Amino acid sequence: MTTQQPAYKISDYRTDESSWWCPGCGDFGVLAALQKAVMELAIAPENVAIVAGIGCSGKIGNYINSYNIHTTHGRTMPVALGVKLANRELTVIAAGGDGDGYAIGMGHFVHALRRNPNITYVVMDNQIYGLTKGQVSPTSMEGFETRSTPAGSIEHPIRPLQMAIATGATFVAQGFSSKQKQLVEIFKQAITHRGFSLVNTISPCVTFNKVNTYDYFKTELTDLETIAGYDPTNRTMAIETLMAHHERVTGIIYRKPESVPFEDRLPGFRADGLATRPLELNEREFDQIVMSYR
Amino acid sequence: MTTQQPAYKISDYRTDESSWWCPGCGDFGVLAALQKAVMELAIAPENVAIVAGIGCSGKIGNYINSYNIHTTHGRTMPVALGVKLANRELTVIAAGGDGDGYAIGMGHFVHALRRNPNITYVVMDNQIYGLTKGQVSPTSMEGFETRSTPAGSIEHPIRPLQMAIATGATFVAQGFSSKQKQLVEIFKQAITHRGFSLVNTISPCVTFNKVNTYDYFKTELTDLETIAGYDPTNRTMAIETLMAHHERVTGIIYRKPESVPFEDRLPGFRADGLATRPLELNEREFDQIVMSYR
Amino acid sequence: MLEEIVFKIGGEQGQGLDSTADTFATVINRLGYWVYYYKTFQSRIKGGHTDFTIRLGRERVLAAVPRVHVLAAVDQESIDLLSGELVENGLLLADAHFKPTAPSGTDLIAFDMTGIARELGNPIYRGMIAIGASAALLGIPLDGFKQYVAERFRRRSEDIVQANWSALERGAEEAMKLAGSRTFHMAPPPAEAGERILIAGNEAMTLGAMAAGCRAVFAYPITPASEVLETATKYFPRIGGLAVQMEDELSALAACVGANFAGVRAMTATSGPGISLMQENLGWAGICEIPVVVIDTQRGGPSTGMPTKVEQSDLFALTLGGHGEAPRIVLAPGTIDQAYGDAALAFNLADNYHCPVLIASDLGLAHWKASVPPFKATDVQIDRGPLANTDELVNLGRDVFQRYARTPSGVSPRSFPGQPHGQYLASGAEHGPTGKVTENAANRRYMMDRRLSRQSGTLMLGGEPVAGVEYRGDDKPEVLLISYGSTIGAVWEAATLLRADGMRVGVAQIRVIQPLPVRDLQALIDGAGHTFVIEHNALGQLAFLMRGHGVHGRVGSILKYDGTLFLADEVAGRIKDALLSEGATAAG
Amino acid sequence: MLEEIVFKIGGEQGQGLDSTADTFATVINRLGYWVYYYKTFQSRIKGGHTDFTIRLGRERVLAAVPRVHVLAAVDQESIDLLSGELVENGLLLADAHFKPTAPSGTDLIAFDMTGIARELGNPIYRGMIAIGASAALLGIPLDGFKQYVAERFRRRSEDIVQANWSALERGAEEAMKLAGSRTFHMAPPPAEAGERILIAGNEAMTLGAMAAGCRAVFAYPITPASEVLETATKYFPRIGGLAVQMEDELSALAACVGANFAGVRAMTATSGPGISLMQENLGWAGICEIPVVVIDTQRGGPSTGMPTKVEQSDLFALTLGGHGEAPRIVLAPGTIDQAYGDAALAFNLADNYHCPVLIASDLGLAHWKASVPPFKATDVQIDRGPLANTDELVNLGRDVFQRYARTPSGVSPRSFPGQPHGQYLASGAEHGPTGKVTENAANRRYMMDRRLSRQSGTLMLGGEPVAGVEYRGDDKPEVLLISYGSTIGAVWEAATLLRADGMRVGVAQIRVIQPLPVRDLQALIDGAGHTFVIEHNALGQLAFLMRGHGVHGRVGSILKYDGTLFLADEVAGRIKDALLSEGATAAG
Ligand SMILES: Cc1ncc(C[n+]2csc(CCOP(=O)(O)OP(=O)(O)O)c2C)c(N)n1
Ligand SMILES: Cc1ncc(C[n+]2csc(CCOP(=O)(O)OP(=O)(O)O)c2C)c(N)n1
Ligand code: SF4
Ligand code: SF4
Ligand SMILES: [Mg+2]
Ligand SMILES: [Mg+2]
Repeated sequence: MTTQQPAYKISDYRTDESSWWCPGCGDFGVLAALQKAVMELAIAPENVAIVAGIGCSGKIGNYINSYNIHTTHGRTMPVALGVKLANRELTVIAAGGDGDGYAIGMGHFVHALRRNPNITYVVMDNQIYGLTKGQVSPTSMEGFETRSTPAGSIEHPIRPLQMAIATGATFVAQGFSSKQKQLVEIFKQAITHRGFSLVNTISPCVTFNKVNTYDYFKTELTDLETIAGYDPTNRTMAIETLMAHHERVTGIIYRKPESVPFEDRLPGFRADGLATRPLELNEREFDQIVMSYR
Repeated sequence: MTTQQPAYKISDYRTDESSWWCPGCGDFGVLAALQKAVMELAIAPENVAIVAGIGCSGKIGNYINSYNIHTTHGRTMPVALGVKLANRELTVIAAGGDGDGYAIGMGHFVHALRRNPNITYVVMDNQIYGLTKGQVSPTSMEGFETRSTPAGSIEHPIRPLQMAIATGATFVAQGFSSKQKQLVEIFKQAITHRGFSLVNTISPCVTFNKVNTYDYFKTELTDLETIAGYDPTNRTMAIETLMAHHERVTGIIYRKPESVPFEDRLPGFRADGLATRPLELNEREFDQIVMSYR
Repeated sequence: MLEEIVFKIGGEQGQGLDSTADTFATVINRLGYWVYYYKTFQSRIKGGHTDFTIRLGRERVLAAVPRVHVLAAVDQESIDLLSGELVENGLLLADAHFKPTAPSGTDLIAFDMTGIARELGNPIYRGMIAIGASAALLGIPLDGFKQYVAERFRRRSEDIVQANWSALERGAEEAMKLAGSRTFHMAPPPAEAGERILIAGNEAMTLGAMAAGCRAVFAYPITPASEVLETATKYFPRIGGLAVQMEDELSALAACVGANFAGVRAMTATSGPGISLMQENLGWAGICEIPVVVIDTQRGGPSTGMPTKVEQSDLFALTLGGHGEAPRIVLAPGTIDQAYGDAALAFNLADNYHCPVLIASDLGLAHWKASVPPFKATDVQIDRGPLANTDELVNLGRDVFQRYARTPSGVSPRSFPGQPHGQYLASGAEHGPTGKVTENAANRRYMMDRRLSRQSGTLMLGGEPVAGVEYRGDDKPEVLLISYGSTIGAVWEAATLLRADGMRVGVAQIRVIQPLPVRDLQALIDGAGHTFVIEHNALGQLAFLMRGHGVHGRVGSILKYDGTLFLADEVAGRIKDALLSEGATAAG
Repeated sequence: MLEEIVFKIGGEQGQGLDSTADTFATVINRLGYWVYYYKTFQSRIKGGHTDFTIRLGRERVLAAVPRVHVLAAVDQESIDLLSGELVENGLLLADAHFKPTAPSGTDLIAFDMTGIARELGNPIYRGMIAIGASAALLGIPLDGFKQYVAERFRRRSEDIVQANWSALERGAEEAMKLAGSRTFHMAPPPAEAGERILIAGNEAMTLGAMAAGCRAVFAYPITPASEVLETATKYFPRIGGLAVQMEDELSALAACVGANFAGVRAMTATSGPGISLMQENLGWAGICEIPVVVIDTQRGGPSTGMPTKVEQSDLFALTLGGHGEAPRIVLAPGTIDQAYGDAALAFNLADNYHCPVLIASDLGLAHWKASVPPFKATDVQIDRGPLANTDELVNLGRDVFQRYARTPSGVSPRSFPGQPHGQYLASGAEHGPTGKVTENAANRRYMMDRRLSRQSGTLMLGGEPVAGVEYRGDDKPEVLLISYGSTIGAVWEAATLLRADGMRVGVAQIRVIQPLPVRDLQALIDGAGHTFVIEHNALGQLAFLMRGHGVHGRVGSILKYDGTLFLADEVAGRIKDALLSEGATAAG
């Protein structure tokens, strides 16, 4: 709660947890970039709250020295909202898988976008269900063969980035787990953005997804910085670019500079953290309310 | 299941249920148009399955002489999918409110869009929670004062039409409850469309929504037929038009002619209704499968 | 001079009857009578029958009764449905305008209210005319009504005040003319009456939560719980709090848990369908040891069921509904003042036991209004339970804080985000003392025992036990009646009726459903001749839970699950029948 | 010559141990031994300890045991964790490559498997070398393994077959060299052995459903239930059916109900978190009287809990978890053949009782494999229950069909979309005979009684009762053991152990959890000296339900909830302890 500005070390954000992930898992890169981003922003570990989903990805909280809450499958968004509204002085980061966020959590995701609280949402997208050992996910490509689609997936993959923008998102970005420098920068911008930030992070599952591999993405992805004249504040350009590249881009795709976070719009909500205020009521005010029932 | 083509009367689709809706409720117009559409398409009442949500709107099934299933709040989409896959010869129509579909039901809605089963989804949109007596809904306008937002809503309303198109919808339309002729036509096209059809239907709540009234919409809505050169098969044009008109249009907004419904893409799924086939197994086939576990 | 009287008004939904009934009830309460005010309604907005009953007495009244003195009927259906409830010589008041016909055995007082209202300049005055007439027929002076009207409308215009006064007077005159000596005479209000408010359970619980320091409500609308969210949206912003309508019940509870994790007392309110949807997250809060308060306003189930009818059929879901085994505390207030108190108590228990505390409310408690002395903020003590001390945390240093440390009580201090070195992982997966996930068998045994110990034995708060059952009645009763929730009012009255028949009767109100006060209940049952559990459900849920927890003895069930309310006479009658058929001697 | 032997292999997850163990188990089963094959694993994909145990006998074996004859360890951790399970003279087989050190009291057989594999051209042969060595140490001839290898690889190349044969032989040779006379000698398989399959419960249930005419599975992946969906995706398309992975469990059940409404037998499979999420829709199916089948593969709860550990803690959620009161039938298979049969039975019951039928499976039953005689489609009779006749409907004419007609059984014929004049409304709101929504009190009473009658008394199918409890054991037992699910295997064995101690013992396996076979249970308890309920949970859920339903008597609970499996010796030991501490004379 105190706003010191010490120079934190990366180790300040680490725990001594042993590996929950397979060697080479894309999630390691997401973790590293996130730790680097909060360090470079000099956010004290105790002021970071990670709200993680269920899945391999959801184990990210095990590795980060911060306040961590590991939710039920798909419910990161409302939990993060509760944390943020309880204490707006915290940096609240939700993180989870593509199944967690876009399958069971889809409804909450859309409503979070709509509300626009100052939360960063990191989707660790491996286009597969990792923890349950390789079933189809909402971002799996058509025709993708998995344990639950042995004849290939017949569903159109979700287009989370376009969908987010269409729904009114104020910050939409995509990173790649092995493109560390860009990813750190994206996280920093997402965290400092005043409103809801979606960072879809391509994070290959080396065990169950033998199609969408590191190599696959090395050729597939276009860095938005390489597109001349790309303007992330232009909504139409953002949508058209996503359509043209089938969402295979990295960088900050869209950002609405005039975004006002949900908590700023709540009637009567104050600038300090609700959690830090005393619980006692103004007795006279309470009496007045009670007596209105006479 | 027999494909007779008798001339049905509108009364064939009516029940003797007394009124569950307030006089003047927009839902009456939706009901009338829907009955007219199935009549004009000469679909026998027994081949219509209405899957209704919970809300004033969800009571539509009480009025229609057809097979009706009144689900739990927000779950029309998966129930309709189950019905359709069980018997693809049925005309399956899901219907419910803006709260039912876009709040609690949002996740299922997105996934239905993505799967694209041959189902027509009628959202009776009154921008309010009717049955629970007037709380804010996901389509309520910013600043709208309701029982649960006495200081005015602070959330951005959902944009279901843009969202649907961004998510990959193959048929998106919007009608107005008091524009019967157009609405009947929309329903007919939606029902005959081979794939998932979203028909958002503006259906004023005369009791709790004193802002978005019939009069309000009479001036607000633009008929797409009046837009010269509007091409509903052009996705970009559809999105741009929706953006330009803040989604206040009526007519068929987008349609993908080459849509293939989900059920046609299921491996091994046959052209006749699964429900009508005998349950007995080919014994030899079964033995083979069993013995593969030796 | 009557000590107690019942007034009822019936008609079609959406016709403004509610505001007429509200006015009547408000004035009666202000006059100093004790009021119990309830209604029936249907799951549609306009059309369909509705009726409002105002029972008023010189002593506290807490239940529905079928003995109506004056029935004001706005349509013929109300007469047909309700006139059977009239007492002998009961009066049926109707607008001659709709040509009412009254069944034999009722006394019709009909005059042209609509005509008079038009004379006064607006058909809207019909309601006030009916109030004037009803007051006259019940023998209650008009002064209180006039004063209220004046207070309410003076700011608008003196003319409106005058017109309303005329309406009251004209109504009274016409009624008296027709009724003559057939009117009732209510005794004046008790002299010592202090000020009282007239409030429903939903509002009382929201105020109780507020007084207890609850600052956030996340909820999804549902009958009959919506008023909790709606009341919170009115008052919470004034005190720096917030109330947010979420997209569903899953998210509503999830947000509450998030807020509590971060240190803010937060709650949600729902009804059966929402409780079903919350089962997973309730277990999650339980294993994470995060406090949270949930109000369940029970209604007719299952599924959509009968959403506007009373039922108490969520006890199983509340106590045992989730997969796996996680702690939950379940409270059961039965009256408005208990509702206020239990809402506050729930937060204190949650913060001391670090688990979900559920309030088993019901439609009757939530919606019906009753007179109560005004709530005081000072009646509520805030007890936040074990919290980590910021200075100690800092001294401890990094990687040492054990959120789930072994303690004798099984509850250990929690830290809040923002406290340096208080960082930990709250996980729905099994974990060790620091929150790290582990599948170690010994740890598992300890953690399960630790958590589940919260729901056995007697709840303690500030070193004092929390009463799980409240007993009222005779020593060594021949008949012991066990009940809970809003049903308790009818049961208390039934006890009085049975006593009038010469029986020794006791009533045990269950205040804590989980942990069930097994020992106290057993002692009461052992000390009684016959025991009956009275509840609004089909499976005898409380009786089942009692047996499950090992309570034994001769315990019968009196059940009702048809959507209609338990009435005292009915309860008394069914108990007498049960005793007779058991071959027992029902005294008297 | 041993009648029974246990082989175990342990190492790190994701290293291919599973395929080595699978090969071993498959061959053993094909040889004609009865196999019980189980594993432990962790909720992560790579890394973390895993082990596989193959118990094989000349008679049927159905439980885990801690008496390992040969332990093949692939890392030091496995030795440390598992060598305690070795029998006297047990052999520890390890790759000399990782320089294993074995604790005292174990006999280490270590040779350089990796080196030999390299010699044979590929480190992958290590697995086959271990198999050859293990077979030799257990005294099982290599012929069966060779034949299997030939079948499996011949199509690829004769060289691979030869290399694998060499691996087997080299492994056996090296092991024999080191072990000398210390090897075990398993007796040959029983001569009369027919063909058997080796299959896990999830697969068996999917096949049972298929044989019963189930043609649609809608599910959401979750450990340990995912294999039901995965098996269905493999086979259902072949028979014109379908299997769809849904977006969550709410939609999975909703789609199943939709399909059943439209006339197709459909089911879903999930674990605890999914069961919690399905509570609302279960009540909905119940009030709509729509059949549906749900498999709950229980695992360590609550919330995420211990997803890879055995537990039986969802009984409350399965029987009583939803708000309001709606019918549910709950079956509890305990063995693979029961799993197959109960899956089929579930559909017949659902179609005859028109309500959800839940199968209380568990991780042990779902994942562990056992030898069973091959399932036959003809073992399953399809009974679709009361259906409306299309011709009669047409004769009836419009607006007459009563989907919820009063019938003596309380179940009435249902129509399917497409049947002319069969139209009706299936609603989660209370409704009358035609399905129209009504709040009429008398109708409500009837409908509640009608629906809830489904979960009392004895289930009947085709005029025959469905056994709710199966008793095996002695007449007038001194000790009655009650259990269910996969725990039953250990309990059966415990009974044998106790009998060996001279006790008269009976075992009652509960096959139907709801409606609980109250009368049969009471008779068994009344006829026994002491009764114990053995279950994998902390609250004694079955015992609680028994008491709740009025079963009484001297009933103790033997509980385990630390994620480890009940073993027969342990159960027998705890029962003896309990008897002693009760002061009873444990005979023998
Ligand atoms: C309610 C519920 N349903 C299902 C599961 C099982 N489950 C655990 S993780 C997971 C999905 C994993 O996929 P994703 O979210 O993409 O995460 P990843 O493992 O790929 O990082 C599922 C279905 C669960 N834990 N809870
Ligand atoms: C799980 C659940 N939560 C809440 C409710 C209460 N409820 C009934 S209808 C409704 C929403 C009504 O709004 P909408 O869907 O827009 O329908 P409308 O009445 O406006 O047609 C709600 C919240 C419920 N029935 N079930
Ligand atoms: S299974 Fe895939 S997502 Fe999970 S830890 Fe391994 S590589 Fe990562
Ligand atoms: S409340 Fe509104 S939506 Fe509901 S029936 Fe009345 S007008 Fe229609
Ligand atoms: Mg994933
Ligand atoms: Mg609405």
